[in-house]
Amino acid sequence: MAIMNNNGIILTTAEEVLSWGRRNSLWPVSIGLACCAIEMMHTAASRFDTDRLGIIFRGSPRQSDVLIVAGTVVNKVAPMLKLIYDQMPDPKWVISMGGCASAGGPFPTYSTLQGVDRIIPVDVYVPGCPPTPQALLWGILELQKKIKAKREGKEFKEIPIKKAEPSFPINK
Amino acid sequence: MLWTKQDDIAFIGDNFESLKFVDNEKLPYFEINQNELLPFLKEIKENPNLQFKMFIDFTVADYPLHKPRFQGVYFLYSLILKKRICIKTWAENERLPSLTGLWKGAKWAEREAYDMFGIQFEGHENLVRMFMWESYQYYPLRKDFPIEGIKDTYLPSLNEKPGSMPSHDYEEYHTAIPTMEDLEETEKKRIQKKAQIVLNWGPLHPGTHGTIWFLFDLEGEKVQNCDIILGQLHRGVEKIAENVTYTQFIPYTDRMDYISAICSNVAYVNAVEKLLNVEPTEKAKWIRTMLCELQRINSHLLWLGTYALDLGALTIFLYTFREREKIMDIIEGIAGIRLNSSYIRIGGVRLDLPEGALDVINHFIKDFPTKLEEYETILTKNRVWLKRNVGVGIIEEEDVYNYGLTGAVARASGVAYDIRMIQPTDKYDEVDFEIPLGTVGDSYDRYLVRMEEMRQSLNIVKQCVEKLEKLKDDKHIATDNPYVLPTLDETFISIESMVKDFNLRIYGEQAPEGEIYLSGENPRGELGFYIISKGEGRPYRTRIRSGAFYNLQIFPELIKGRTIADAVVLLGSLDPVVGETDR
Amino acid sequence: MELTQIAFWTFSTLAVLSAIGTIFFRNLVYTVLSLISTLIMVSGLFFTMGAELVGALQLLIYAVAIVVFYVLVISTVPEFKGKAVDPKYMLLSIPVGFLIFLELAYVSIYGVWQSNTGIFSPEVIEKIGNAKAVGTMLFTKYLFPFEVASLILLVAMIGAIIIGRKEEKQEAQG
Amino acid sequence: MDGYFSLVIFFIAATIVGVALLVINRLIAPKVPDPLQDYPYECGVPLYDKTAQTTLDQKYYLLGLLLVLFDLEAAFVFPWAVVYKTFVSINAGLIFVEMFLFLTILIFGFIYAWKKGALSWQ
Amino acid sequence: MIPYEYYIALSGLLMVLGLIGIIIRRNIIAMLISTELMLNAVNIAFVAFDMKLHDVAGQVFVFFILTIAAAEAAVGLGLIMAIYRLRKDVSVDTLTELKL
Amino acid sequence: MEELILTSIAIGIKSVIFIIGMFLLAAYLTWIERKFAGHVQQRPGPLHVGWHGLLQPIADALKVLTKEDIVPSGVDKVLFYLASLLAFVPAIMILAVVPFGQPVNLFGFEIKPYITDLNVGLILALAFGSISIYGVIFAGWASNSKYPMIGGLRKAAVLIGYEVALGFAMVGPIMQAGTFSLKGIVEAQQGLWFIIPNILGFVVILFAILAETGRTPFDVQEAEAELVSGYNTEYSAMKFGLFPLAEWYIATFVLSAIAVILFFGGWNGPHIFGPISPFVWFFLKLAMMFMFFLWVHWTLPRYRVDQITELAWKVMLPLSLLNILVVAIWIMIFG
Amino acid sequence: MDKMVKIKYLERPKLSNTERIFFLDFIKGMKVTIKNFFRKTITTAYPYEKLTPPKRFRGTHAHRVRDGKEPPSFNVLLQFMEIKEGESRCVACYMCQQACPVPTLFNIEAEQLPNGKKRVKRFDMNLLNCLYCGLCVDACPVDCIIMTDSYESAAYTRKDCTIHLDDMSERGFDFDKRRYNEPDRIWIDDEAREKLWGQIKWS
Ligand code: SF4
Ligand code: SF4
Ligand code: SF4
Repeated sequence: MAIMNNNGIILTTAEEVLSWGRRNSLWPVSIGLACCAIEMMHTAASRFDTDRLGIIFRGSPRQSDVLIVAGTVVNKVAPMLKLIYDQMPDPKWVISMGGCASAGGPFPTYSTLQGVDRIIPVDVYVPGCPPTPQALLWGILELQKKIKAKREGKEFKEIPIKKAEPSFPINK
Repeated sequence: MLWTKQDDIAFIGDNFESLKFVDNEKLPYFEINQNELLPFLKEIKENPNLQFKMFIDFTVADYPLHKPRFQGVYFLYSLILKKRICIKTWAENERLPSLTGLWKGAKWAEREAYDMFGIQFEGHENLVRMFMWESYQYYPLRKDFPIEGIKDTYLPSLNEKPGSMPSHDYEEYHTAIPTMEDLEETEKKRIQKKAQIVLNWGPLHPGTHGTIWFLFDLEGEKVQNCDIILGQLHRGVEKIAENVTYTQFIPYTDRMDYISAICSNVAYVNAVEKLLNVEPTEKAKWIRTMLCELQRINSHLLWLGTYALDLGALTIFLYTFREREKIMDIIEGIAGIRLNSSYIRIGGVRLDLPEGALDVINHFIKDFPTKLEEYETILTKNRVWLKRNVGVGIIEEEDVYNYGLTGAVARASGVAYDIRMIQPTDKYDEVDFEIPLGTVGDSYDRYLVRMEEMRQSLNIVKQCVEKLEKLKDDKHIATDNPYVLPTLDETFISIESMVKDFNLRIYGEQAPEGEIYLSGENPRGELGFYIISKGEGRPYRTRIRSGAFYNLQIFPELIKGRTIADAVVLLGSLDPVVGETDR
Repeated sequence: MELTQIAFWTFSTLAVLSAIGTIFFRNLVYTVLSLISTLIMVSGLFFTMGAELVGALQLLIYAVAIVVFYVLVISTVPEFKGKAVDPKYMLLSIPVGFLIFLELAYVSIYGVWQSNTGIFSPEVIEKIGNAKAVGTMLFTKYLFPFEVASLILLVAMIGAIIIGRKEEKQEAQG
Repeated sequence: MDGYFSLVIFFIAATIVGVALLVINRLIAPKVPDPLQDYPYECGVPLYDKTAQTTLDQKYYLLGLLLVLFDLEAAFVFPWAVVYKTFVSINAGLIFVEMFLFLTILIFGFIYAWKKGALSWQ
Repeated sequence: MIPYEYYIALSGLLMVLGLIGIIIRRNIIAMLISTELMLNAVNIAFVAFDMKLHDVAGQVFVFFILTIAAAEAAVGLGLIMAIYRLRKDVSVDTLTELKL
Repeated sequence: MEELILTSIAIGIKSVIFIIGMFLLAAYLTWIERKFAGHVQQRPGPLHVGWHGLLQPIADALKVLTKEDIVPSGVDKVLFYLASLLAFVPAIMILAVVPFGQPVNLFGFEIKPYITDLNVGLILALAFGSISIYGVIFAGWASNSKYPMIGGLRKAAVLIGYEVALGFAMVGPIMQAGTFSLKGIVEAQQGLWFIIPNILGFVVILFAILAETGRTPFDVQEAEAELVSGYNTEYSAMKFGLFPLAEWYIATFVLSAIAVILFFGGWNGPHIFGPISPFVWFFLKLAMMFMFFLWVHWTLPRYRVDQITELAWKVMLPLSLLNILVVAIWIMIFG
Repeated sequence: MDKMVKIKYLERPKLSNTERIFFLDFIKGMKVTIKNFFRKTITTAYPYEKLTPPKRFRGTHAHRVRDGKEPPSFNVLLQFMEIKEGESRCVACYMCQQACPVPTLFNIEAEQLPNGKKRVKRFDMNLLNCLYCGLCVDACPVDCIIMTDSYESAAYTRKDCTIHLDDMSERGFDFDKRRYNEPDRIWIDDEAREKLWGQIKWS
């Protein structure tokens, strides 16, 4: 970040202001994967109204800041999710909503990704199955705290997807 | 009873030598040789006295020790007899004839069987993977495939270190994940580009109601050809079912059709109860009926909201969610969780109705019709709404049978197929309600039918509440049955209960050997459970016949020649839920 | 007057530059872009000459309607993109162009406008407004051409529809 | 003339503001490359067709045609509208009939287009 | 006031540029676009004469030129569409049968 | 020369003030829209960022301004950037020809609440309005992605259809006022508002504005459920920010102003607020108009794009022609 | 009882001409939206006002502590265990793990004390794998494991989503202190729900 490299007082203030802007205008991508997405929709609906906090859902990842992974990420969706994440402009954050997204949840099966943090870096985990809207809002508030504390974008990490020798014999 | 017996088809029986009838008490079925299967099915479909025209389900069961290994199971429904039939056949050389010539609805079911078991279907037009991607090597539902898959990919967490994790949580090796090339291959296999451009619509798209992946071959904005790729939410539920006890599977049924969790619960539990010969208490039945109908309203509200949202009426979405929020509040108060409530238990319900629940529901019943009126004022006669809906996606009656469409989609085309009517479970035979039928079968009819269904459901809820007010002191779960888990209070005071609880938890409900197919009327169509028990604590095979899976199948047919804008209308009016289509 | 001079020179330079762009850009989209720019500049020139109505209509009709027409056709036909300029005609074009320029200059300077001065002096225009002046002229003296214009439009519409849709009819029949 | 001068200045100012916004954005925004960052968005799946600029559609040609012709018609109507009020007091019939004729001829074309189905898309 | 000759010169220049465009471009659409340039040159000339002669007749003619330009564009592009649909190519060189 | 530079600087400053003002206004129009939408849906809208969410637009602007600016592969870079300018600049250019009141004398200075009043103001407004069509088409085309492409062409189709209807619908007021100058039109409405004979034209203009600004029932170009975000799907950060700003707010605002001027007598109204009453009236009418659009937007479902164009050509165009006839006869009778 | 199911063919409403010309369909719809505009908002401003989950709410798990309210079964099992007042009631019977559909999420360890009694040493639950189905609660024979009304459990790492013996006991103690004596009612915070529901007449 160009103006954030030096650490003068003014710049710190600028940083602070920017961080304020960012955390108060978190636009998530409206992508729902499974049951948790329903609760995510409820969070956005009148009863809990994320718009209060400046959170409005955007259709395109190019215009969003947060990826709320709401639901089970199966292996087949993993590369797509990764792509969506990559397509988002920095600075960006990831909330992993519900057990499935965070750690495979109740589906320790052949087809479920055991945690999205294997493909994209996660900032906040929200346990629950599904987390209630209040729990998700709490997660979002936690994310805001995190942004406030960190004040800078995330570092980029190369994601290693490589085939390894199977740990035990395959029976086809 | 709802099952076809020997006598019903005796008059054609002689033509097929290998036809065998097995009169199981719970699921009587016919067995026939593979080479006679197609003629037999054709005969019973076209015989005017039988007319097994409606395709219900097809699945496969794997018996590794038997030779041949796989058995195909067909379920059909006759319009004349008003009965179902179950036909089984062994797949010689892991091959079966394809039924796609007789029923188009068999197309996906066969692809699923191919995907999950690796059975080849002769005569299938495009036998590609249904749920998994193209270069996936295994057939997951085979008995020798481990539930957790083959972990052969090194895929550690990006922001967690193994040491910092609780030991039971985390493995660095993972099952195979497709690469972008794999996915590209998958999509290229599905559709041959004929027109100008192939557009991917979904899976991660706001308008596709979850993660359905459509491929549209577009000419301008017109869809010339379309295919659907499913499996973006394939979580292996059927595999899980084989590895957990009957009770433990209940929470998973919530997560299939997560919008109507209680309905799925009830459908499953009913099937299991039938298998175990458990009779739930009176009160439990009424509670179930009531919650099912509440859940149906809930589900239809979500449908209405998202449908309206897709058609641009942004505010309706929020209004329906307001009402949903109320129902969720009720369910949360009764069951403890808003969405995936897992409230139903074998033999009854988990907890008794809390104090005040009926008051709140009464309140809701009074309040809801005015809200429904509001939605109707905004939508029903709106010219834009009419323009978008009338005449779009007309489904003929013939197609309903052909594709095995059920639920509101079938009823909008004038087919009075409602499980609540033809095979009432719980208390559906004692409540008073009407089944709305459409006359044209377009999206507008589907809209009207669902709106009317909400009213009818409300009516049912009202009757249930009245009944339940009288049943205050009944037991909510039939704990005297040996298969029913005791309640907490019983466990605390009696040692027998504790032992029974202990046994059931550890060994599972050891159901008698047998099979059962029972379905419930989900908001999305017939949700059937086909359970094979081998006398163990866990089911040998659980097949889930999902309404949305079959309903979605007609989509490519309907969209042909229409624009993308119609795709949302059609998809919305078919109302699939991916959790259920993919399982 | 300083202002008009500056305006003239800017507009005309830009117009010529964009015209050059129009004929030399290989990518058709850029060609059209520079055409738009030319047209806007020409309309600016109209304004400097006090022809308000024509200037505004130049923007509305030329720079929008007609060019949008081009853009729609171009942006929907992929192969139109990136067709080359053929340099071998370059040699031919320069002398021809030069000759025509000379002829134009000759005609302009020695001929045509030796006619009478009209009644619409700047003062009159100032009073009744350019638009009204043009309107009056159009609906009195040039009434007949005005009606003919409508016929031209009609014929163009019918012709274009017939040409443009021919294929589809055949498809429908075949 | 001054009026147009202000217009030009306004145009320049607007452009400068617009460009400035884009430039500021480019300057202060973080640039963190991700491996697939510039992959075109299509719901997160690999593209079937790599390029999208391949739509040739009848209807856009016809739309453009209608736009041009009717805009021109409007162009003729505008001066008429301006002088209408003055003319009405002088010779009401003529000016009315003039336009009426003009419009009739074009409405004829319009009806032709309608009949030919140029106005409907499907 | 700018002398009208300047305008006439500009008009000539644009005319020539348009002509050059027609000659050197090998693509029908580009040629049509060059035609538009020439029509514009004419427009400028008309208005310039007007200015000189204190008349508005020239501006009236601009209207008619606009009409012609529109008609030309309509028919020209219609032809192009027809050709494109037949041949999938709109370079002049490939349309040999249209050359005499 | 010096004088020229001085005046240009003066005008420049005024322009910048207008533009910045419009920006702030547009930013707060987003707030108004969100609040309005919120309350229609029984929720409060922005609430916690600043007092009643008043700082929300600022936060959004800050954020949008500092997002990473992604240029996807395969796009035409120049066009990609140009498109967002082409959408924004013409939209704000309309502002330059719209007067917001008569010149007032404040502290001895004559302050003109408009940039310029032109004899052909209305045509220019129309022309600028239609130039923004390029922004849309190029945005869609340059993105080299399918959703933007379809969205851009859809929007183009809608704009084209309603552009013509809009033009014809404006003829009625022009006939009555006998001028293209917006100020002149307002002044001609001292007595009766032009809505009276022009009711058909007004209906057409309402629909046309809804269509041009892409609000329901005509928001096909960015129908979320179909096209993700329409022609701006590939746009990020400020490039993106300019689109909704231009289309949803500036254009809606300015076109509402024009509608008010054409049909509701602009700033005419009883002088009950002292010297500023023209402004009060104008902004009141404007606010009503804007609210009306919001209200429609948050109620109706959307048409399909072919239905929209059909509506434009088969209903709106004949209606506006009919309007001309009605007004012509009206003038003949009442003068 | 005989079936009372009836079949009903639906009428398709049509737009009349008056409605069409005067946009009555639009106006009616807009009337509804504006009516809602003037209704009170139903929003729960979450961080500032919170809904109290119902008593049955299935949130984060907790352990009841030994506090004298144990069921009889606990007293039977107590003789094998070393559990002090205020400590978790868990008797390490592993029933919760047995009942759970995802048994791997538990990590229970018990140790044998020199005096022959047992003590639970470790009781970890990884909430990220939990379905919140409540089967474990139903299975516990000593009313130890319960599910509380706490849901604010979002964390920055996976590790923090695992709950342990001590914080479970703490949570259980806290929960019981607040809500043990609450009646089994559908909701307890009627005022907060009133926003959404309006006043409800309780019978
Ligand atoms: S965590 Fe639970 S609710 Fe969320 S997606 Fe997974 S199964 Fe569904
Ligand atoms: S709630 Fe269900 S999933 Fe969670 S620990 Fe208890 S039994 Fe296991
Ligand atoms: S069931 Fe209860 S007592 Fe047994 S291990 Fe679990 S928490 Fe402890």
